[in-house]
Amino acid sequence: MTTPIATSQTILVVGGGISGMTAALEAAECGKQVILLEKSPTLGGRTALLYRYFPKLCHPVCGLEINLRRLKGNRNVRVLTLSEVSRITGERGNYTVEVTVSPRYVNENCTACGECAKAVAAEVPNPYNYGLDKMKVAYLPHDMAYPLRYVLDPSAVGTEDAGKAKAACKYDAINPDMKHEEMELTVGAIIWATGWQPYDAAKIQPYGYGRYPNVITSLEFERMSDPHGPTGGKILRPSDGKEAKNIAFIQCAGSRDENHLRHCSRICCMASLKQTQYVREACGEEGKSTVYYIDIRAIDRFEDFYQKVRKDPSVRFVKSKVARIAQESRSGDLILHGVDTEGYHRYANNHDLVVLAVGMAPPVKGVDIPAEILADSSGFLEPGSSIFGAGCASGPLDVNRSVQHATAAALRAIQVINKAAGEEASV
Amino acid sequence: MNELNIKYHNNFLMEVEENVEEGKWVKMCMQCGVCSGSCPFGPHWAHPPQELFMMVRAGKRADVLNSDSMWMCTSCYNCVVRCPRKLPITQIMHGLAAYANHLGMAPKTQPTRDFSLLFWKNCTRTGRVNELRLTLGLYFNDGFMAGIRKGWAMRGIGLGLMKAGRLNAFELFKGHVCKDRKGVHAMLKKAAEIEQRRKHPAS
Amino acid sequence: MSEMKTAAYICQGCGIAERLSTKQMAVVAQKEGKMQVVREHAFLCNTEGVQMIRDDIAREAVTHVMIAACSRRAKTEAFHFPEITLTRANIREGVIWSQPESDEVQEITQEMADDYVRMGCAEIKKMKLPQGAPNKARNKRILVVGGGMSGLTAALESAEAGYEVVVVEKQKELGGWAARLWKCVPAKSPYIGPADTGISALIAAVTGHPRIKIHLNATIAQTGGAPGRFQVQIAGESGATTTEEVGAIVQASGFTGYDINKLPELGGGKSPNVVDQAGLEQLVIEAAKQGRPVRRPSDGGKVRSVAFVQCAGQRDGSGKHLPYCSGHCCNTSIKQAMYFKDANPGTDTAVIYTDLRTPGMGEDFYRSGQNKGVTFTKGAVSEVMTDGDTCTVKFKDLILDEEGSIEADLVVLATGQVPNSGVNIDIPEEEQAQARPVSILNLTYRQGKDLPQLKHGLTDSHFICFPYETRRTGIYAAGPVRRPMDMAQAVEDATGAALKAIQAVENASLGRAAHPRSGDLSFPIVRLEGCTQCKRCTVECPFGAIDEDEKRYPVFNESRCRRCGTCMGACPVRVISFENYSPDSIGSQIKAVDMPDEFSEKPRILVLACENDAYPALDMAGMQRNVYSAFVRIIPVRCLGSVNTVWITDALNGGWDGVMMMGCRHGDDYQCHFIKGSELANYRMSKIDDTLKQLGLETERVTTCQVAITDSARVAQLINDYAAKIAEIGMSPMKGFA
Amino acid sequence: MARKEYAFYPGCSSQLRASAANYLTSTNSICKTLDIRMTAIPDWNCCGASISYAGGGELSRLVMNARNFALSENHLPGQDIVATCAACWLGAREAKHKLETDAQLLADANEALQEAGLNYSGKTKVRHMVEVLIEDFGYAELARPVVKPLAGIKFAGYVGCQTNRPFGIAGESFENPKYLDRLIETVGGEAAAGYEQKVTCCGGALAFSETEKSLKQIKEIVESAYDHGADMIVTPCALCQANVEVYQSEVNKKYGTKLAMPVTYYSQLMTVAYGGTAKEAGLGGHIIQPAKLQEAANNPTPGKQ
Repeated sequence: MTTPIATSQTILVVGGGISGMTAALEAAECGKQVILLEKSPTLGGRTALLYRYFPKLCHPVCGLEINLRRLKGNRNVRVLTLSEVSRITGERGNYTVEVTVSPRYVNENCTACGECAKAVAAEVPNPYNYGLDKMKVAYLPHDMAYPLRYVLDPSAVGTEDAGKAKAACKYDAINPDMKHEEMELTVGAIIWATGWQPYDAAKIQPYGYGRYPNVITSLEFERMSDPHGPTGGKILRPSDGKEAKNIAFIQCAGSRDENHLRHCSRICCMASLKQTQYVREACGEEGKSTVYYIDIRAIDRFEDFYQKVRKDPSVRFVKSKVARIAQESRSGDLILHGVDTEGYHRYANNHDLVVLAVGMAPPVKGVDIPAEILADSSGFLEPGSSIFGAGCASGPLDVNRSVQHATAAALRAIQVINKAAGEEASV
Repeated sequence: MNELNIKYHNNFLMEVEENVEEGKWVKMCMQCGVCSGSCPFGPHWAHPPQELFMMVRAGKRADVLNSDSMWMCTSCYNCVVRCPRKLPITQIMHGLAAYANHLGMAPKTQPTRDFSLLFWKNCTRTGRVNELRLTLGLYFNDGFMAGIRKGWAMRGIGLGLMKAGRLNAFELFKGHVCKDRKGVHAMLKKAAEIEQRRKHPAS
Repeated sequence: MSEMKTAAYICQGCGIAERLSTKQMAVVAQKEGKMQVVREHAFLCNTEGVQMIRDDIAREAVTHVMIAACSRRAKTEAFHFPEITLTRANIREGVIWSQPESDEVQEITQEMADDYVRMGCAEIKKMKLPQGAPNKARNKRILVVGGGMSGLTAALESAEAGYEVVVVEKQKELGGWAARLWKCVPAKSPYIGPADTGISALIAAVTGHPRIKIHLNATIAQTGGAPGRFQVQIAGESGATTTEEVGAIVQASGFTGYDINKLPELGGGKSPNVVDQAGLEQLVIEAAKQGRPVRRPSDGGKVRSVAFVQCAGQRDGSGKHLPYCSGHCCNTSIKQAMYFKDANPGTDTAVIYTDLRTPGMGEDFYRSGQNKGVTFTKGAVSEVMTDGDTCTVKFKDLILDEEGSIEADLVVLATGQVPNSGVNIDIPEEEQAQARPVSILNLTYRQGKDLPQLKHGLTDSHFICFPYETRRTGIYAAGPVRRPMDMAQAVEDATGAALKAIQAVENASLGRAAHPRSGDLSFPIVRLEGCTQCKRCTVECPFGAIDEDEKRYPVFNESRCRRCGTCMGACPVRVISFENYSPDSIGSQIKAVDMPDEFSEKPRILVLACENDAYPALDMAGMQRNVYSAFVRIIPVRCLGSVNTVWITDALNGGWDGVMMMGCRHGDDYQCHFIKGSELANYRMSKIDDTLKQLGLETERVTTCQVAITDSARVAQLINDYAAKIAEIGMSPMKGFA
Repeated sequence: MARKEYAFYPGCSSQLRASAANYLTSTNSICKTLDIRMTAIPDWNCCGASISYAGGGELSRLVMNARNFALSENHLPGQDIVATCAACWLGAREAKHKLETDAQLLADANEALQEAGLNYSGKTKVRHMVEVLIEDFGYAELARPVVKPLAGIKFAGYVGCQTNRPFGIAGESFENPKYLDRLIETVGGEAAAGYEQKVTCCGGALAFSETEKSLKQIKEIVESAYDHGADMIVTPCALCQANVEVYQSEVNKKYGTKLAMPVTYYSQLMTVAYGGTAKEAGLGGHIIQPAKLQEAANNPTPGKQ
C-alpha cells in the first residue's frame, strides 16, 4: 500500500462509522481533502449492525447506501481500512500521525466473486453478529461492506486454507504474505469519531450474563431480529433454540450506575421501546414485552414513539431496577426479582428471554494522543479538545445527534485548515 | 408550620442527616428500588429501604421512626453492593433503627430491637459475649413464662449444642471475660460522651 | 464535447463467460446496439482492463461507454471515467447471480443478458455528459436569521471558516433567550453547578468580527432567489427595507415559551408566585442586580420553599397542550433549584417529575442536585392552589402511592419550547390557527413562505441519517426551531447548520447538486415551447425548486433542485429532461428489448426500481443468490417520482406483459429520499387504470410496491409472485402491434 | 520461627467452649500443618457484631474494634490481624475502613482509647483466615500437605454474606464467588456446581430474634444442597454454620421436611485432608453428624500404618 499524499490542507477522520463517514463526506462536499481511517475491514460501524432505527423503524443500511454513494462519487475522500492511529504529534494546523495498517491479505484485484469463501473450510466467530454465529475465514463482512472486497482472517494465514483461497482466486487477489505496514500522515486537523463500546454485560453480576444463556444484550437482540442475522430474524433462545415470546427488557444495564457507568447512555430507553416492536413483528399477538426502567428517557419528539408503545397492549412497563435474575435450571427460563417502586409491589416474574439494554462505554483508548485532549468523568472526549470529537466518541448520542455532531466537527476542522491556508479572507 | 405543612421540606431529612449514622446519604437515593428487591427479608418490610428514603424526604417522621421495617435488616449487604448510587444502606437502616430507639419511638415489642440491646449489654458487660446468658436472656426477655415456653420449644437445640460442647452451662457462673473490664467500660463511657458532644456541640 | 463515439465493453470475469456467451453479447452490442467499438475482456476491472478503456478514450476518442459487467454499485473505483459518459449493464448481480445455473434455463438467461446489453447501448446513445447548471450562482455570504445562541454560533462559526455573514435579529439587541438566563446548565465537566452562559463573550466576538454584518430590530420582508443568489429584503424598525444578496440561509428563529396562562389548573396566570422557568431566571437576575436573595413576587416576602413542576403543559396526551418533551427542562429545573441551594442551603426545593430526563453527563448534574439537598419526587401534579402568599402543589406521590402536597412560596412551571417556525405551508392560509402566524422568511417560492414543517410545528428533518434535510436547498434550520433542545445541543446544531450552508454555496457556485445526489452536475432542462402551463411540476417538486413566471410558465431554479426528476415524471408533455436522464433515455431502453411473440410463452416484465433502496435490494438478492424470474428486465430510476407515465404506456404498447414499480415506503414514516416521489408514483399509477382499460388491458398489468433496502429476499418473491400473476392472466394482446 | 505469623482474633463464638469452638480447633490444626503461628491478641474484646447497633452508638462500636487493633499493635507489632469469624472480620474490617477514611473518627477513637491506656496508629491490616490461605499461600501450596484427598464426598460451598459483601475476597464476585469451591477441590472433594443458594442470607442474627422468618431461607439453603446431591454444606462463617445446622430441626417442624444436612467448616475439610483426626478437626462438635467426613477422618491415611 502506498501512503496517500496528505498535507496541512488535509483533514483526518478517525473512525468509519456513521459519524466518521458523515464528518468526512460533509467536509469533502465542501471541497476539502479528507482521509477516512477505519480499523475494521469495512466502513459502516455499529449502525450497519442495527436492524432498524427508532422512531421510524426504518433501516440503517438505507442511509449507509446513500453515504456510500456519496463516497464513491467523491474523490476528495480517501478511505484506509484496517488502519489504526498509533501516535499523534504536533498541533492544530500541523499534525503528524503514525498509522498502522493491518493486512487484509486480499488486494484491489478482488471482485467479491466469493470463490475464496467457497474454497476455505475453517470458521471463526462472526464479529458482525456479535459472535452469535460463525463465518468462513475468507469472508465479506456483510453485503453492504465497503470496500466491497473479501478479507482473509489472520487465523487462516499459514494454514492450508490460505493456500486453498489463493488457488480459488482467478484474479490473483489473495496474498497471504501481506505484512503490517506503518505510515506517517501530515494533516491539518483531526476528527475523532471512534464511536463507542457496549458495556461488558458480564460485569453486571446479578443479571447473570455469561452464566445464563438466555440473558443477552440489546446488540445481540438487534442481530437476532434482523432477517439477515444469525437466526434469520427469528427471536430464538440461545439455550434451546425455542422461539422466545415473553421477553424482558432491563434498562440501565450498566448505565446510571456508579459501580459501572456513571452516565446515562441516552439511547437505551428508545432502543428497548423499538425492540418491543420487533417482538410484535416476530411473534404478533403472542409476543409480550416487559420493560423494567427507572425513568423512561424518550427525549424531545421521541416522546411520540414512547406514547405509541405505551398504548401497545403487548408491552408492560415496570418502574424498577431489577435486583437479580435467577435461572430455572430445567426450563432455562429466568425469574426476575425486584420491586415495582410505584407503590411498592414485589415481583418474581418469569420470562423466557432477557435483553439487557447495555450502556455506551467510551471507545477503548491506548492511543498516544496529545495531552490537551480532555475527557469527562466517563472518559468521553470533551469540547475544547484540540482534536475534534464527533459522535459517540464525545458522549452517548443517538444516530441523529451523532450526525449533527459530526457535521459540526467537519466545520471546526475546515476552520483550522482554512486558517492554515490563510484562505479565510479569500473565500 | 406543623408536620402537615412541612411535607417534602428538608426538616426531617436534615434531622436524619444530623442524627443517623450515614444519614447524609438518604438524599442521594434515586428510587430505583434495587435495594428493596435485594433484601432477603423483603416480604417482611412494610416499607422497603428505598421507600423509607422517600418517606424521610417527604417528611413522614412518625411513620418512619415508628416503623419496624428497618429492624428487619439482616446485615447481608446485598443492597449495598447493588445500589447504583453506592448508598451504605445497611448502615443507614441500623442508624435509623438506633435513632428511633434512642427517641423511644421504636415499636415496643420488637424482638430484634430487644436482641440488639441485649447483645450490646451482654458483650460490653465483660467485654465478651456470654452466649448462654445471651440465649436465655433472649428467651426471658418478655417475661418468665414466655421464656420457659420458648426455652422449651428450643430445648432440642439447647441440649444439642450442650452435647456438642458448643453451649456451656458453666458460662452461667463464670463465662469468657476481658481482664481489663474497667478499661473497656471507661473507654465506652468516654466514647458515649464524645458522641453526645459531636451531636450537640452546644451542650 | 465533440461528436459522439460509442464503445461497449463486455467483461468475462466472475463466471460471466462460464455462464453466458459474451461473444453473442458482443455481437448484439455491435449489430443491434450499433456500438462503434466493442471489446470483450477476461477481467475488465483489473488495471489492464481499465487501461484498455482509457486507451480507447485517449486514442479512439471514445465519448460514450457502455460496460456490461457487474452492478453499477460495484467496482466504482475501477470504472471511474469522469471525462466521458458512462452506463453499465448489470450482468453479474442482475443475471448470472440471480439466475439458476442449469442448461434448461441457459437460453432465457442469455436472452436476459443480451437485452441488458441492448438496453445499455440504447441508453448511452441518449445520454450526454452533464456540464453543470449554466447560470452558476456564486454568492457565498451566509444569512443568519436570529441573534440568539444558535444564530450567533452559526454566524461566528461561518465567519471563522472565512465566510461573510449577515445576521438579522428582530429584537433591539443580540443574545435571545441565553441573554435572559442567569446561568446555564454546564456543557462540560465538572457537572456540579450552574455555569456561565458565555453569551456576552459570544456577542462580543460576533459584533467585533470583521466578516459579520448585523441588522438589529430587523425582520425579513422577502426572500427570493436560490442558493448562491438569494435576494433578501430586510425591514428595519422604520419599515424601510435594505436588500442583501446572500448564498445560503441559516434559520435560527428559536422558540417561544409555552404560555403559562394556558395552565390555570397549575396556577398559571393566577398568582405572581407561579412563574415559568424564564420567569424565574428574571427574578434571579433582578435579585442578583440588587445583591439580595430572590423575594416572593406577591409580597416581597422571604422565599423558604420552592416547588418545580416538570412537564407543565408538555408530554400531553389530551391534545390541549404540547405533545412532546422539550428535553432541557429537567436539567434546567435542577439548575434553578441549585440557584436557591447554593445561595442558602436552608431553602427547601422540590422537583416533582414523572420521568427525570438527564441524559449523558446530566446524570452527574442530577447527582449534584441531590447532593445539594434538592428533593426529587416522582409525582403527578393535579393542581396548584394559589390563595394567599403561599401556593400549595397537590400531586399524587407515585412512589409512596398517596396524595401529597407541598407548600411553596414560589412555584416554577417547567413549560415547553414552541418553535418560531412561521407559516405552516402545508395548510391553506385561511385555515391557519386564529393567531395568524407571522412568516419568518417570507419566501417568494411558489410553494409557500416558510420552511415546510415536519410535525408539531417543528422544522426538523424527517431523516435520521440526515438531520439537515429541510426540503429547501440552501436554507437550514438550527436550534429549537428545528427540534426542542438545550443550549449545548443548539451550539452543535448551529455549527452543523453553518457547515451545510457553506456546503450549499460551494455546490451552487459549481452548479452541483446537494445531498442526496451530491455532486450531480445534471439539472432539469425544459423545452418551454412545448409547455402547457399545467403547473404539475411546480406543484409537485418536493423541494420548491420551481416557481412560475407571470405567464405561468415554470421557472427552474437549478441550485434549489435536487435532481430527483419528480418534475420530469410529472410532465404530461415530456418537455422536462436531464442531460443523462430523460424520458428518452429510459423510453429507448424499453423499446430496445427483443420482444418475443405471444406464443413464445416468454413474457416480458418491466421493473422500474428506485436506485436508492429497491435497486440495491435487487443487487443483494443476487449476492445472496435469491433466484427470480428471468422474464424481468430491470431499469434503475432516480426515484419513482421521476417515472413518467409515457414509459408505462410505451411499454404496454410495445407488448410488455407487465410493469412493476419498486419504490420506497410512503406514508407517515416514509423512506423516500425525495420525500413524495414514491407516493406521487403511487397516485399517478392509480390514475392509469383508465388508460389500461382503453387499451383493453387488465389493470394487473401495472403494479407498484414498496420495497426496503433490506428486502433482498422479498424482492425476489415479489417478482416471482408477479410473474406467476402475469402467467395467469396470459400474454399481452398488444404484442406485434408496436 | 514459624513460616508465617499473625495476630489472631478468635472472637466470642470461636473461642474455646463457645458455639464455634470446633472452628477454632480445626483452624489450629491446619495452622500446625501449614506452620502458621497464630497468637491471640492479648485480652481481645468483642467486635460488637452488626447486631449491636441499637445498643452502642457508632463511636462506641468503633472503639470496641479500635481497642483490639491497639492491643495488637502493642503486643504483636507488624503482624496482620486475622479473624476466622466472618462477623468479627467484617466488624473489624468496617471499623478499620472508617478509621482510615475519617480522621475525626480516628481522633475521637483514640481519645476514648486513652481511658484504657491505649492508642491506635491506624496501620494494622485486618484479614480473614480465607484471605490468608488464598493470598499468602495459594491453592497450590494448600494442596501440598493433602494426604487424604476427600474423593467421593460432594460439598455445597455455602459462602453466605459477610465474607463476601461488601468487601469480599479480592478478585471474587459478589453473586458467584468461587474461592470456596476451589478450596473444596484443593482438598480433593467435589464442589456442587451451580449451587444457587451460595450467597443467600441465612438470617444472620435475626435467626435468633426472628426465627420464624429465617426458617424459609435456611430451608432453601439446605434443600438446594440436597438438589445438587451434596453430602454436606461447607461454610467459612460461624454464624452461617450455626444457623443452618441448628435450625434444620425447626424447619422440619414447621414444614414437615426431613432435613438433616451436615454443615461443616472449610478448616475441618482441610484438617481431615491433611490427615488430622476427627478430634483435631473438631468433628465432635456437630448436631448433625458429618458422617462421610468423620469416616474419612477415621480411615487410615494411605501409605501410613
